[in-house]
Amino acid sequence: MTPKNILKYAYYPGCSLHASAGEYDLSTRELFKKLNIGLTEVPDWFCCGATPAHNVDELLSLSLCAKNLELAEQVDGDLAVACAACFSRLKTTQHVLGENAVKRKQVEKAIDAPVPLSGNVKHLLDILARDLGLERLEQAVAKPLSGLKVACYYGCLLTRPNDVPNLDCVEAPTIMEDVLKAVGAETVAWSHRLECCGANFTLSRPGVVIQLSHAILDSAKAAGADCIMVACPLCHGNLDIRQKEIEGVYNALYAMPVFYITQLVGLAAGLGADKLGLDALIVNPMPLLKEKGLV
Amino acid sequence: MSRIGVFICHCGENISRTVDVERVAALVGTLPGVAFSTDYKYMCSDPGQGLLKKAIQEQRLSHVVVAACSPRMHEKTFRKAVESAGLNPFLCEMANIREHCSWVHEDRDEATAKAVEIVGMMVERVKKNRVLPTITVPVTKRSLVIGGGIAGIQAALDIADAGHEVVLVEREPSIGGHMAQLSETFPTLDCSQCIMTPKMVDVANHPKITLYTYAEIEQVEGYIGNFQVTVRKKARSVDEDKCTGCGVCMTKCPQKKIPNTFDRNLGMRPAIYVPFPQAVPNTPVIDRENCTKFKTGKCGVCQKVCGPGAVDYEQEDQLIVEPVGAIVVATGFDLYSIEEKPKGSPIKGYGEFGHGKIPDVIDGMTFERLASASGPTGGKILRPSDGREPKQIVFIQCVGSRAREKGISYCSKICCMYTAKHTMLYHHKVHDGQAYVFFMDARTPGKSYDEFWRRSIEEEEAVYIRGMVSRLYQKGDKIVVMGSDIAVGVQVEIEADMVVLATAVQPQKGADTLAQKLGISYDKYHFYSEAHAKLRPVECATAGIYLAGACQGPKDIPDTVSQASAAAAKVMTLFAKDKLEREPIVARVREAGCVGCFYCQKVCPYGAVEEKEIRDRQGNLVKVVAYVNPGVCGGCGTCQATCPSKSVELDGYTDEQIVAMIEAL
Amino acid sequence: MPMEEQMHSFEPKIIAFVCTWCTYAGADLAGTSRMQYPANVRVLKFPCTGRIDPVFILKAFQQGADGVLVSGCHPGDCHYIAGNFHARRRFAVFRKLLEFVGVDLGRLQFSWVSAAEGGKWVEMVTDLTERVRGMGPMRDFEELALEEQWSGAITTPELQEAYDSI
Amino acid sequence: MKKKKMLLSAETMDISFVRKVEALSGTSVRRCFQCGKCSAGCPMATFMEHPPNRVVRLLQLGQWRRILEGRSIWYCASCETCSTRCPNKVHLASIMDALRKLSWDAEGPSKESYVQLANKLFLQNIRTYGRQYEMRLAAVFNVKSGQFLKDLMLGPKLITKGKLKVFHQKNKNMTEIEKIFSRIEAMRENGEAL
Repeated sequence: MTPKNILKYAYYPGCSLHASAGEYDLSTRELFKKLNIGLTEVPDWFCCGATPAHNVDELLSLSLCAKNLELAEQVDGDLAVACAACFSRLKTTQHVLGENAVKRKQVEKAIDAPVPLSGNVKHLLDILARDLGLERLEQAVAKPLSGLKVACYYGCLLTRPNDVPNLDCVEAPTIMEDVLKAVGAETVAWSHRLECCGANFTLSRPGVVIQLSHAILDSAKAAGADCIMVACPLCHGNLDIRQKEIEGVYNALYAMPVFYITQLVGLAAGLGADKLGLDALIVNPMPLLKEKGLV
Repeated sequence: MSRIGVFICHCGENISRTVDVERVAALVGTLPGVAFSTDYKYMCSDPGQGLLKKAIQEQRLSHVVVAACSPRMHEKTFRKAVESAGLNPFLCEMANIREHCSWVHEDRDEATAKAVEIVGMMVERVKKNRVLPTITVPVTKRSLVIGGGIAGIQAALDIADAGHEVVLVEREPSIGGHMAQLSETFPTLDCSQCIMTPKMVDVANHPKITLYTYAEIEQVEGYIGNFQVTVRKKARSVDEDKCTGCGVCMTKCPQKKIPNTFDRNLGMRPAIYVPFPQAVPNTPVIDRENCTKFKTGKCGVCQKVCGPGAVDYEQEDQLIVEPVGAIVVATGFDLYSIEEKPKGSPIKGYGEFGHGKIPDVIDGMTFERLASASGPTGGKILRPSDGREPKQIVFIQCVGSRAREKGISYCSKICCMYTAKHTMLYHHKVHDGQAYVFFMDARTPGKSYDEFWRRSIEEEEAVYIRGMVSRLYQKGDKIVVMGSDIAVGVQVEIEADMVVLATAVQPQKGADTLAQKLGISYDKYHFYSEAHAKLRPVECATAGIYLAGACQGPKDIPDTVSQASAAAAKVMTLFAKDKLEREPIVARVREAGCVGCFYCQKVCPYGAVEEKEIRDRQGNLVKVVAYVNPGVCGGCGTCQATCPSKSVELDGYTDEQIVAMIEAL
Repeated sequence: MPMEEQMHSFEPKIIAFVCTWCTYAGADLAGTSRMQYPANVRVLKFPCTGRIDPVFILKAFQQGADGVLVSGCHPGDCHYIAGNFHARRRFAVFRKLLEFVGVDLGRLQFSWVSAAEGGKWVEMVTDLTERVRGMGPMRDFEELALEEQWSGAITTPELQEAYDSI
Repeated sequence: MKKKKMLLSAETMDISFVRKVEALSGTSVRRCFQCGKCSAGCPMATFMEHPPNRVVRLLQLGQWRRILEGRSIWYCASCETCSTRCPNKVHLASIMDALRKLSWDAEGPSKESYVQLANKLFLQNIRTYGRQYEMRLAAVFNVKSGQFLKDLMLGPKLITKGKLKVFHQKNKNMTEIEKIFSRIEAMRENGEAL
């Protein structure tokens, strides 16, 4: 048993964090180090299958996730997940296999092992807001993000559907805002925090992404946000990487930096830009951070 | 000379804040006829009423005006106080200086001036008020119930159980009504006969219930508490006292090919018959139109085989007069048919559905008979045309109902639920069959109703298609149903083996004639009108007549039974008193002036105006004048405004009183 | 006094004939809701608009009313089943007659005000008062008023005899 | 879109297909009462020829060909808004998953090739490498879909930002992933799974 005040997790970064979202991985590791939270990467983890797998082959999707859950058993502690998509898939797998005995049998046959359904799968947000707690988070703040107006973007997969991730209220979550307020930032109330960004259509139908992400950027800007905060590499890709393209299509100017949650919390905890991978962001956040006196 | 007392109320500060009450009292005190005028903080309080009573006695007041709130608030209070001080209550009037004055004006002078005028008007009015005696009428504590369906049965049993005599009149040879025809009932799928027949037997055995079946209402006279009802008991040709109900006559009757209307003409019955085996009473009737004996004079088999000698070909209609104090109308409903209607009829048929000529297009009630274990097919769903089991069955909702073009704009209320039930019954009986339902809306607002409907879809696999059917036509032995699914937005075509139409609920045939006999009102569809849609839903505007069941509007069984019990409770309330008291605001005819034009009779909504003969001492008819029956008069005064010779007056609102008020301006 | 000023300072007399069940109750509601309206109106309560004899309207004009309001239940809502329908037909004819005689119909208002329509009552009374104020005093019946004295009662032996002889 | 008339009968309403969808998705199709809330909130509805509620409606009537021939199911973003807000607990996102799976089984009658291609490549990558390598995925997609210049401007920038890794390794335990794939294939062949 882990002593109550020492937190220790198995870590499932997911494919994106090892590629396009390297800064999310980096900032997560650095932040957890700073907060004295243990993080051990699950050895030889596989891709969770993400949206494409469950889209066309649910059994494969469930099997891949089940395999990862089994691999995670080797490491002590609950499973910490950074990517919202991976989090959603792992949680869904636990939920579906817990409810459907037929599917569970099929999956167990596919991975040739029992599926560990009791292990806790936790998103970073949950760890920061609840396991560590807002009070301890507040205590860890070295440089409060005062004056920074943030639009917290949840996207689809963090909270939906009902009864599955159970991270927060599906229609009116506050967990991101709670965390950000604890580190001194200001959060804006805005309309599109739960709308879809277009997700994995970024590869096959980028036009869709441009249309949907445009609505999100527009809403954030109208609400007076300085920047957007996300907890999902796919959302980040669509809002950050494609932002310039969206500006071009819609003849608009956002210059709206899109941060990962760990980057903003890390900044408040006193981590330097290099340890947060801020240079990896496509929309340059430096002018904003300088203006607010945060770097 | 009148000695009027005027009492001005402050109503705390509600009146005195804007109206100078002392000034009003002083000014009004100078009016001719006013003997006493004062103001008081709260006239309606105990001391206030005490002040009023004391003044009446000490000042020997002849009339009273209380200037305070609206008469709708406290008129009763003050009239009662006046009565207890020995004055006739109708010599007291209220002047409304609160709702109509102090509360709606801010300027104190203006409001005070207005208050003086309002009180002045009432002073002039009250001078013309007359002593009105309370009207009392005796109550005959017997009740008539018209209609022996579930509504009539429930009302009759409730009233009879309360100890009052009931006369139950049913047009058909047996009581039971439509409910006896049903197979199973929603939302619990109870067998209808199982819950119905015990009640029918209770009626037959109840010592307080006189049952007339095969009988109709001939005439209704009188008014609340005192009706005289003439019942025509049609000739049954079978002596009810002698008949043992053995049924030999029916088995021996050689004429057996008469379509059985109880089974919606699906089965056959003999000329001497009971409509169904559980009939109450179990006494057969000879259908004289179809009986060989009556048609040709030859046969007489039933008489020969009848052991007790009950068959009586000579029997005649009987007229029986029953005195009753209250009437419950429970004549129920009939079903709309899609057949071609006569030209000019406000209701039209469905040519697009074949005008009822496609044999396997049936209505919901026919389906009930098919599904009923005691029905013509023993509970099997079979096509009327060839007796095959339909594998594709289509139900169509809102046939007639909600179809303005066909002349009916109302919702029939029960069809959504019974169609859901039909799909279930079908699915239980034809396992490899598929039921489709074309519908506009599913209206299921009742306890456990929506769950029932959803069950028919989710568990009993009925396919509901939102969208109406354009046309039906026969193609070989199939019926082609041309519809559309508006959720998909494309046309739908189904080749059905059988089509069941949820046809509209209509009032019983002859509902209008009966209404005219009873003097009750009805709407354009001939549903009977309640006195108030919300607050008096079981009473007719005509006092002493109550409504139960679908004769008032489409209703399902739970609602019908509730209303029947409510109507029974209303009857019991009436019977709780020996005499009826009513407000004496009734019209009176000045016979000397009446010229007998009877315009008043035409406009009277209550049928209170009767004809009265005036004869001289030798008994010669002088003239016929109008007479307003005070027991029936509702007190609207329309007759008075209509009377060309000013010969009828509404007590309490006479021309004198009103003109006095106008002149006081 | 200039004409315009005279018009303005003129306070018209409005008589309202209303039924007990709907409009009287509606006027009560205006009171309980503390709505405000001009103090020019005097309300006469009838059981039903069916009771309102057109003669009363003439009588009111004769007695110096400058405007008359007749109001009852909405069609179909009559407490006495159909009294308001009779009233409606009667007044439709009566309006024609008044028009023929030459009375400005702007002085006469028929309407339906239900027990729930306190606001409508206020609107109705205010509009009519202001309209009649603009029209000036009613003078058409002043002469008639001197001639016609019958109060509706059979007060003289001659009248009594006349009636008895019918 | 063709508005072909629906001829409904026990034969044309393919209920066995609906049963497969229900088994795969674990949700009831019949339960839907066509309130339209799914379509009201769907971010992708404007891209679909059959909005979500109509997909379910067609399914209720066994008209699956109409669904699979269209692009609607491939334009579902799996955002789960419909499932979350359905008043009657119909898990429409799962129904969409099931429909896509059955569409593949039926050799993908839909003309929507890009989304299907992307999905195929994604799964191939997993089978070959165990993890997803976006650079490779995007490059192969562009080649296979014939859009050589698509997102060309993004590439170099992403590489310099370290967002696309040009080199990658396979997982050490690759045999296990292959086993999972082949076991599932075997189960399907034996009829043990859909």
